Amino acid sequence: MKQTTLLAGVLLATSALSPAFAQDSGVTIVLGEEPDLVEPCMATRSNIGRIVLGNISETLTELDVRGDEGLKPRLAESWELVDDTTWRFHLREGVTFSDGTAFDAADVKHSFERAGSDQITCEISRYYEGISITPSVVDDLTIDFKTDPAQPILPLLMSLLTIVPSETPIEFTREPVGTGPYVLSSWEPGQSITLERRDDYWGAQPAVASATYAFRSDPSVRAAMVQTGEADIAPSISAIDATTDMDRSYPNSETTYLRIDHSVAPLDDKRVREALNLGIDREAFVGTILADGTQIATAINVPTTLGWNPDTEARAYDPDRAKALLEEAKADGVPVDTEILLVGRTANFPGATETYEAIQSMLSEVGFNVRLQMVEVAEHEQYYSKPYVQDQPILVGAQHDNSRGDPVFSMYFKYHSDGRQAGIADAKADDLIERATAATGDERVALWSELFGYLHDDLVADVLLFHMVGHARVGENVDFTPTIATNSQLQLSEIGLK
Amino acid sequence: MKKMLGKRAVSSFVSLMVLIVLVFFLSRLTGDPAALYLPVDASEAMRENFREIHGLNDPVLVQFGRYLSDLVQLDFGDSLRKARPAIDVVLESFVWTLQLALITMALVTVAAIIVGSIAAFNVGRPFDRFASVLSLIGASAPDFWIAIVGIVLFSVNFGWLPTSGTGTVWHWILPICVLFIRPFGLILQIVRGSMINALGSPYVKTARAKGVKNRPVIFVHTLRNAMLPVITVIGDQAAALLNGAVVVETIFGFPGVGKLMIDSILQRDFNVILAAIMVTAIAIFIMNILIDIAYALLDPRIRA
Amino acid sequence: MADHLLEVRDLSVRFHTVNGMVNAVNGISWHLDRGETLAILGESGSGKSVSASAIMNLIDMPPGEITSGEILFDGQDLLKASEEDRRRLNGKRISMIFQDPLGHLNPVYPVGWQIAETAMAHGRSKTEAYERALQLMERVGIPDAKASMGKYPHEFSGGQRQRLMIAMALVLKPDILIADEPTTALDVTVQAEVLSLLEELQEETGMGLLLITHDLGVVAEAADRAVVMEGGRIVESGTPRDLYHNAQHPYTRKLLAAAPGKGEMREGAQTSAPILEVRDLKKSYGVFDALKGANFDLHAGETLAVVGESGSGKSTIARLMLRLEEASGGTVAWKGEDILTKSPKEMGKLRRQLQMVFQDPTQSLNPHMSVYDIISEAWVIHPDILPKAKWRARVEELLEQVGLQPEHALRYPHQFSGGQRQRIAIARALALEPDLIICDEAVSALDVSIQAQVIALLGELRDRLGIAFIFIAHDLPVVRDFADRVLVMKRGEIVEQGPVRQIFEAPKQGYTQRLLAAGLDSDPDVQAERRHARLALADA
Amino acid sequence: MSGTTTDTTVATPGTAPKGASGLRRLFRMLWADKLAFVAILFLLVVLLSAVVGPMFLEDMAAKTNLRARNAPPFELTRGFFYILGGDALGRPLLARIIVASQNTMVIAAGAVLGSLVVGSTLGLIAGYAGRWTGEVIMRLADVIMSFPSLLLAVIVLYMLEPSIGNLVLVLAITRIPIYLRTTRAEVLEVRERMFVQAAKVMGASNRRIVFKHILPVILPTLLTIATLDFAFVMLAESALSFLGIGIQAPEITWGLMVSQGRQYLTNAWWLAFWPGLAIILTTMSLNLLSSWMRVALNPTQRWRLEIGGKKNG
Repeated sequence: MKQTTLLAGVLLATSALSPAFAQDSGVTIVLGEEPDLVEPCMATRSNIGRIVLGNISETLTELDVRGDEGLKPRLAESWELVDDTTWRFHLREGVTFSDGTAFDAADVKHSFERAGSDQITCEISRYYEGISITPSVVDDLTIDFKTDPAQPILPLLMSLLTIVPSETPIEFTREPVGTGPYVLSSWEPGQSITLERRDDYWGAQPAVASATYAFRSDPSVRAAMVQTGEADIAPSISAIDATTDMDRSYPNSETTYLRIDHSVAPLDDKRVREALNLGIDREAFVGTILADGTQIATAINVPTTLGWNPDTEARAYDPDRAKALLEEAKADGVPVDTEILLVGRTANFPGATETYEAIQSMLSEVGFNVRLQMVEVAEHEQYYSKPYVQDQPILVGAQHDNSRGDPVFSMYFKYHSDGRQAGIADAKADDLIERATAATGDERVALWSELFGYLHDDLVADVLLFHMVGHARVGENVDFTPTIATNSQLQLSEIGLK
Repeated sequence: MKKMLGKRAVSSFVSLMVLIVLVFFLSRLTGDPAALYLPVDASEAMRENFREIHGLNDPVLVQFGRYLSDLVQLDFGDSLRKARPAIDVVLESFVWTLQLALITMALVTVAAIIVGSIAAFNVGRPFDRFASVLSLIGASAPDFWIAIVGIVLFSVNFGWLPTSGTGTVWHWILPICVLFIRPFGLILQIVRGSMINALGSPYVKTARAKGVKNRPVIFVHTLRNAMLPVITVIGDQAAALLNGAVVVETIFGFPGVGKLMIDSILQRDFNVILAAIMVTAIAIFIMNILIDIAYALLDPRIRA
Repeated sequence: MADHLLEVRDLSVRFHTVNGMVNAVNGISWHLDRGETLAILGESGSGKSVSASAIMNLIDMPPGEITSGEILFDGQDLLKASEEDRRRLNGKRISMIFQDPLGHLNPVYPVGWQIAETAMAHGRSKTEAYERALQLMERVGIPDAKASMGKYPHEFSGGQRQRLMIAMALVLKPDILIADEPTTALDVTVQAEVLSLLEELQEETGMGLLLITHDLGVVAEAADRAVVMEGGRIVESGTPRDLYHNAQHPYTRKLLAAAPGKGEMREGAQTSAPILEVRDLKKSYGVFDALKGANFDLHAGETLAVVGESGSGKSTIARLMLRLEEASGGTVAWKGEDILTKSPKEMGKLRRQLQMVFQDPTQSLNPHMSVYDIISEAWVIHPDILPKAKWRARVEELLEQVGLQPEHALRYPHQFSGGQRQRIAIARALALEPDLIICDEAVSALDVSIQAQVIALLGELRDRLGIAFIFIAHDLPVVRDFADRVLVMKRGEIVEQGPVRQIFEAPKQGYTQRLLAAGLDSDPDVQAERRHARLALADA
Repeated sequence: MSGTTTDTTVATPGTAPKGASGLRRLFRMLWADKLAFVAILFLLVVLLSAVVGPMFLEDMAAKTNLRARNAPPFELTRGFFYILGGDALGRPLLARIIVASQNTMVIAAGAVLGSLVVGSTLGLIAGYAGRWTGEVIMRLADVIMSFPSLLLAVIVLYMLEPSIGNLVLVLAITRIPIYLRTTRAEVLEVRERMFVQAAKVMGASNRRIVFKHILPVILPTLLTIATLDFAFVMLAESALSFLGIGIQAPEITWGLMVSQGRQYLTNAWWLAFWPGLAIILTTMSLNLLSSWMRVALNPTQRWRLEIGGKKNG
C-alpha cells in the first residue's frame, strides 16, 4: 500500500508536471509487453531479449546488424573448427559477471547445459534440437563443442546462447547475472524494470548510465509517451502513428505470408496456387495500409539472409491471368469454387485486419470463394501448427521472424515435410534442406539459393507477401538508429545521448 | 445480523467453490498452454517436457485433486509463465486495482450524491437536464475511446497530464476520470430518482410542517432515506471495478488485476486465473458485507 | 371578523391532474379561535385537507396553484408572507399532525431527536430541545420515555406513534394544532384515547384545534363547531348538535343517514346443520401465537361477524380457512370435510365454494386486467361453471347485480372509484357462485356513504342468493347492522361469541364492553353518554 | 379512510376506453415528451437500416478502394456515401455504419432478449418456487456474476467458434443475473399483493398466477432494464472487440469499427468518431426511451405525459 502514502506525499512534493525521468544519462524505453521473466536463457523471446541481450547477458558470438561484418566475437575472441565435428572457442580474458565472479569455460558449459536441461523450458534450446552437442572444457579460457552430425553454423548458434555463471541454479531466475555492461537494479512488476550501468564491464563503457523500461500495450500510447518526453525510445510503434520526424523506420526481419496446406483440394493444384499469388496486388498495400519501405517478398527470409536468391522475381499483379488459371483448373475438374478459409491473427502487426480484409477482397475479385476469419493467438496456433485442420482448404496468414542470418532456422520448420508449420511435403525440398543444413561455405549458399528458387518458382509453396518494416520513435535527447535486430534486441550501448 | 453474515459466508463459500470447479475445468478446455508458451517452432519433445514439468499430462481430475490439496494449504500454485507463486502475482496487482476502485468509487459517490441531490431538487430545470444529458453521453461512449481521446487531448496536445503509467498522483487522474464516467452517470440517475421519491414522502411533509429549513430537509431528512437504494448500486459498481478495469488498465499501462486476468486468460496461465478469481471474489464478498453493514447503519429497521 | 386567531377567506386552490384542472377547493372561508375545536368534515375528494396544506405551505406548486383568497393568522396574510417567515411559523405557532404516523415519521432517526428537532429548527439549544422532548413524551404517555427517546418509529405501536407525532407538534406550544385524520388508522380504543389526549392538551395550552375528519363520530366526540365540505365547497356549518338534528343540506343529511349502527338488528334463526365447523384452529409464527385455538360454527346463509382490534387474529382465521397460509393445528370442516388436509388439486376445486372480498379493492384487482377479464377469470380457472359463449352475458348480468353498468366490462380498475372497485371485487366473488364469502374488512376503506351502499348490496345478495358470510371488521356499528352472530377476538383468542343483539346489548366480557364504549356515535348526545361509560370503565 | 392518496387525486371517471384509440393515445404521450419522440424516431431509423441496409449496401460497404483510403468526411466528390469519409481500406463509412447496424442490433437484441427471457424465467421460478430452489438459483447467479466475462468469452469462442451467435451467447449469459435478481426481488414483493391472493382464492394455478398476474406487473421494470442493458451490451461488445476477443473482421459492428478506428484517432479521427457517435446516440435514445417508458407504463405517473409536454422525468 505504499502507493497511498506516495499519493499523499506527492501532493506536497510534486512540482514538475511532466515527469521526464531524465536523470543524468538515463533513458526510458517503452515496450509493448512486460516480460514474464528476465531470464537469460529465454532471451530469444523478443520482450525478454530487448532487455537482456547485450545488456545484462552476453553471448560468445554476435551477428553484426549494422555493418556487414557477419559474425563478430563477443565473449569468445576467436573460434575454429578443430575437426569436422568439433568447434573450439577461445574465450575473452578478464571478464567478470555482475556478481563479481570471473567468467571462464565452465560457465559456458554450464550455460549450455542449463539451457538444454529438461528441468526448465529454455526457449533457445530449440535451436539445438536434433543435434547432439557435447561441450568440454579444455582450459579456463578454451572450450570445445563436439557435434553429431557436423554443425557448420555452430558459431552462429552461439550468438543465441546467453552465458550465466556456473553457480546459476537450473530453475528460472528473476535476478539475472551476466557479463554485460548493465545489471538489473529493480523490477516493479507491472510498472518498470531498471538497468544500471556496471563499472567493471570488460568492454567500453556505454554512454547510457541507466535504462528504465516501461510497458504499454497500446502502440499509440507508446508513441505519445515519447512525444511528451515521458519516454526516450519506443522501439515499435504503429506505422499509422509514425508521422513525426522523431520516427525511424527499419526492416524488422518479419515476413508475412499465407501458408498453403497443399494436401487439400483445390490448393493441391499448382495453377490455383499461382492464381492466388497473381490475384493479390501487393504494390497497392505499400504506403497505404502498410508502411512505406515495406518490401515485396520472394522468400520467407529477408534478402540479407545467407543464400537468398536474387533471381526469383515476385509475381506481378495479374488478375486476368489469375482468372484464366482458375478457369483452366476448373475445366480440369479442380473444385475451385470450394470455400477457402483465410485465417488471420488479430493485432499480429499494425493493420493486420485491414491487410487480410483487402486480400480477401482481391482474391474474391479474381474468382476465389474466400472467407476471412480473424482469430486470437491461441486459436491461430491451432491452424498454424500441425496437425492441421483439414475439413476445408485453409490459408493461414502468418508472420515469420528470422534475423539470424541463416535460413536454416526457417527452412526446416516451414518447408521440410517434418516441419511443424510446413504446408508442403516435397521430397526434393526435403533433400535440399537436409543437404544445405550440413553444408558449409559456398556450397551452403548455393543449396539455399536453389531451395529458395524451387519453392517460389516451381512449387509455388505459399503466397509470400511482404518483408515488413517496423517503426521506432526516438526522443530528441537520444541518438538511436533501429536496425533489423531491434525486434529481438536493443543494446543500450548503441544509444547515444545528445 | 450475525446469523445473516454467517449464512452469507456459507453461501459465498459454496459459490466460490462452484466457481473454482467451473473455471478449473472449463479453462482447461481452451487449449494447450504449451503451444502458447513455447515458440511456434519448438519441437514436440520440448512441448512434452513443458507439460511434464507443469503436470499438464496428468488426467484433469488428478490435476484438480492436486490443486485442491495445495489450496487447503493456501498454496495457489505457481504462475506458468512468471515462475512465481500465482498468489503473489495476483496480490501485487490487486493492490493497484483496490486503490483505483476505492478512489474512483469514493469520488463517484460524493459527486453523484451532490449532483443527483441538486438535480432532484430542481427537477426539470436546466441544471437537471444538463446533468442528465452529460452523464448520459459520458456513459454511452466506449471507454477505450474516451481513454485515448483523453490521452491525445490532455497529455499530447495540452501536456497537462502524463499519458500513462504510475508514479505520481498525476498519473492517476486520467484513469480515474475514465473509470469515473460510467458509474457516475448510473449512480447519479439512481440518486436523483431516489431523492425525488424521498422528497415526496410524508416525513418530508412532517419536517416542513415542523419548520425545518430546506437544507436540512434535503441533506438530513431525505438523503439518508434516499441512500438506501443507492448503496446497493454503489456496491454493484464497486464490485465491477474490483473485478478489474481491463480496458483502462490496458491502455494506461496500469498494473491492475483486470489486465493481469486478461493476459492470463489469453496465455492460459491457469493458476493465475484461479488465484485472481478467488482474490477478487473474496474482496467482493467482503465488500458486500460492508454494504450490508452500511445498510444497517443507515436504516434502523434492518438492524433488528 | 378580524379578531379570529386564524381565518381562511375565499380560498380557492386548483391542481393539474389527469383530467385537466381540478378545483380542489373553491372559495371556502372558515375561522378558528383560541381554545376552540373546529372540525372539517368531508369524504375523499371533498377538499377537506387542502386548506390545511395551504396554511402550512405544503402545497407543491406546480401542480397546485392558489388562485384566490387569503389566510389570516393573527391578522397577517400568510399567502403574502415570505417563505422564510412561513417556515418560522410552522412548528412554532402552527403545528400539524397527520394520518398514518408511521409514514410521517422519518424511519431512520430516533424519535427523541425528531421531537427535539422541532425546537432546534426554531433556534432552541440542543439541551433545551431534548429536555422539552422528554417532557412531552412523558406527557403524551409514552412508557419509559427516557429510553424511548433513542428508539425508532418502527419500534412503537400505531397509537404510540400518533402520540409521538402529537408530542412533536406540541414541543413549542403552538397556538394552533391541525390534526388531519389523526385517528383514522387506529383501533377504536386507541382512537378514543388519542382524542382524549388531544382534548386534555388543548385544555392545558388553550390552543386552537383544527380537526380534519371523515368520521361523524369524531365530530360528535371532539368538535365545538364543524364545517361540512363536498366537492371543494363548504355546504354547511354549525355545532355538531345542530348539524345532527337540523341538517339543512341534502349532502349532510345523506352523510348522517349513511352512518352505520342505526338500523334494525337481525334476529338470525339457525335451522339447518352448520356448513362450517372450525375446531381448535391455531397459528403460530415462531414463538408468537397469532391464533390460539378458535372454535366456531357457521350455518348456511348465516352472517358471522368477526370483530377485534389489530393483531387480534381475526384476519388470520380467514387466511387459514382459505389456505392462504397453513395452519399450525386444528380442523376446518367444510360440509363435513376437513379443508386443511386437502391436496392442492382438491383445494383448487373447493375454492369456488369459498370466496373472499379483500379490504382494499385498489390492491385486490389486477390493474393490468379489464373488468371483463377480472370477472371471467373465475370461469377460465373453473371452466365447468359456464360455457365460454355465455361469459359476456353473465359478466354484464353480474355487473348489473352489483350496481354497475354492463359497458363497464371493458374498462380497467383505475378508471373506477373505490366503491365501484369493491363492487367489481364482489362481482368477481359472485362469478364463482360460492356458498360462503369471507369479507375481510371489505368496507373499512370506503367512505361512509359508499360503505352504506356496499353493505346494502351485500345484504341484498345474502337475502337473494342465500350466501353465507364471514364478515371481518374492526368497526362495530357496521357489524351491528349486518351480522347474525358476532365473534369478538382479542390477542388470538375468541373472548365472546353470540347473537348480534346479545353482544351489542348485553355484552358479558369487559373487553367487549370496552370495545363498544370506545366506538364513536354520530349523535353528540349518544356520544356524550358513551364517553361517560368509557370513563367509568376506565376508572373501574 | 379517505386514503393514503391526497384529497386532490380524484378517482378517474371512466373515460377513454382502450382499443383503437390506444395507439393514438400512445402517440400523444410520446409527442408530449419531445426528447423521447426524437429518440424513438432515431431508433426507428436505426432499426430500418438494420433490416434493409445490408440488402442494398452490403457490397458497397465491403468493396475496398485504396484510393479513397481515409477519405475525409463532408466531401461529396466520391458520392453520397462518402459524406462521413472513408475507412482505412477506402470503404465508405456511412455505408459501413448502416450495414454494421444489423450486426450490432442483432447482437445487442439477441443478448438482451436471451438474458431477459432466461433471467426472468429463472427469477420467476426463484421467487415463486420453494426456498431451496430459489436459493440454488440465486447461488447460480452469484457464480455467473463472479465468473469473469472475458474468460467466458474466451471459453465459448474457443470451444465453439467466433461467430455472432456465440458472441450473443456469451453476452447473454453474463447479463442473466441482472434480470434474475430483479425479477426475483419483484416477485417476492408482488406475490404478496392482494390481487395475487385474490387469484389464489379463486383457485388459479401457480402458472396462471405467475404468467397472468405477476409477470405483467414486473414487465415494465424488466423492459426498462432491458433498454438500458441494450446500450450496455453494445459497449461490452465494443470492449471485447478492443481486447481482440469479440467479433472480428470481416464482420462489422459499430463496436468493432470504433475499435479498429481508434489507431487512426490522431490522423483520421472520423474512422472511430462516426461509429462511436452512432453508439452514443443509440444509447442515449434508449435511455430517453426508457425514462419515458417508466412514466408511460406506470398508470399513476402517466398523467404527466397526458397533460401535455410541460414536464417529464
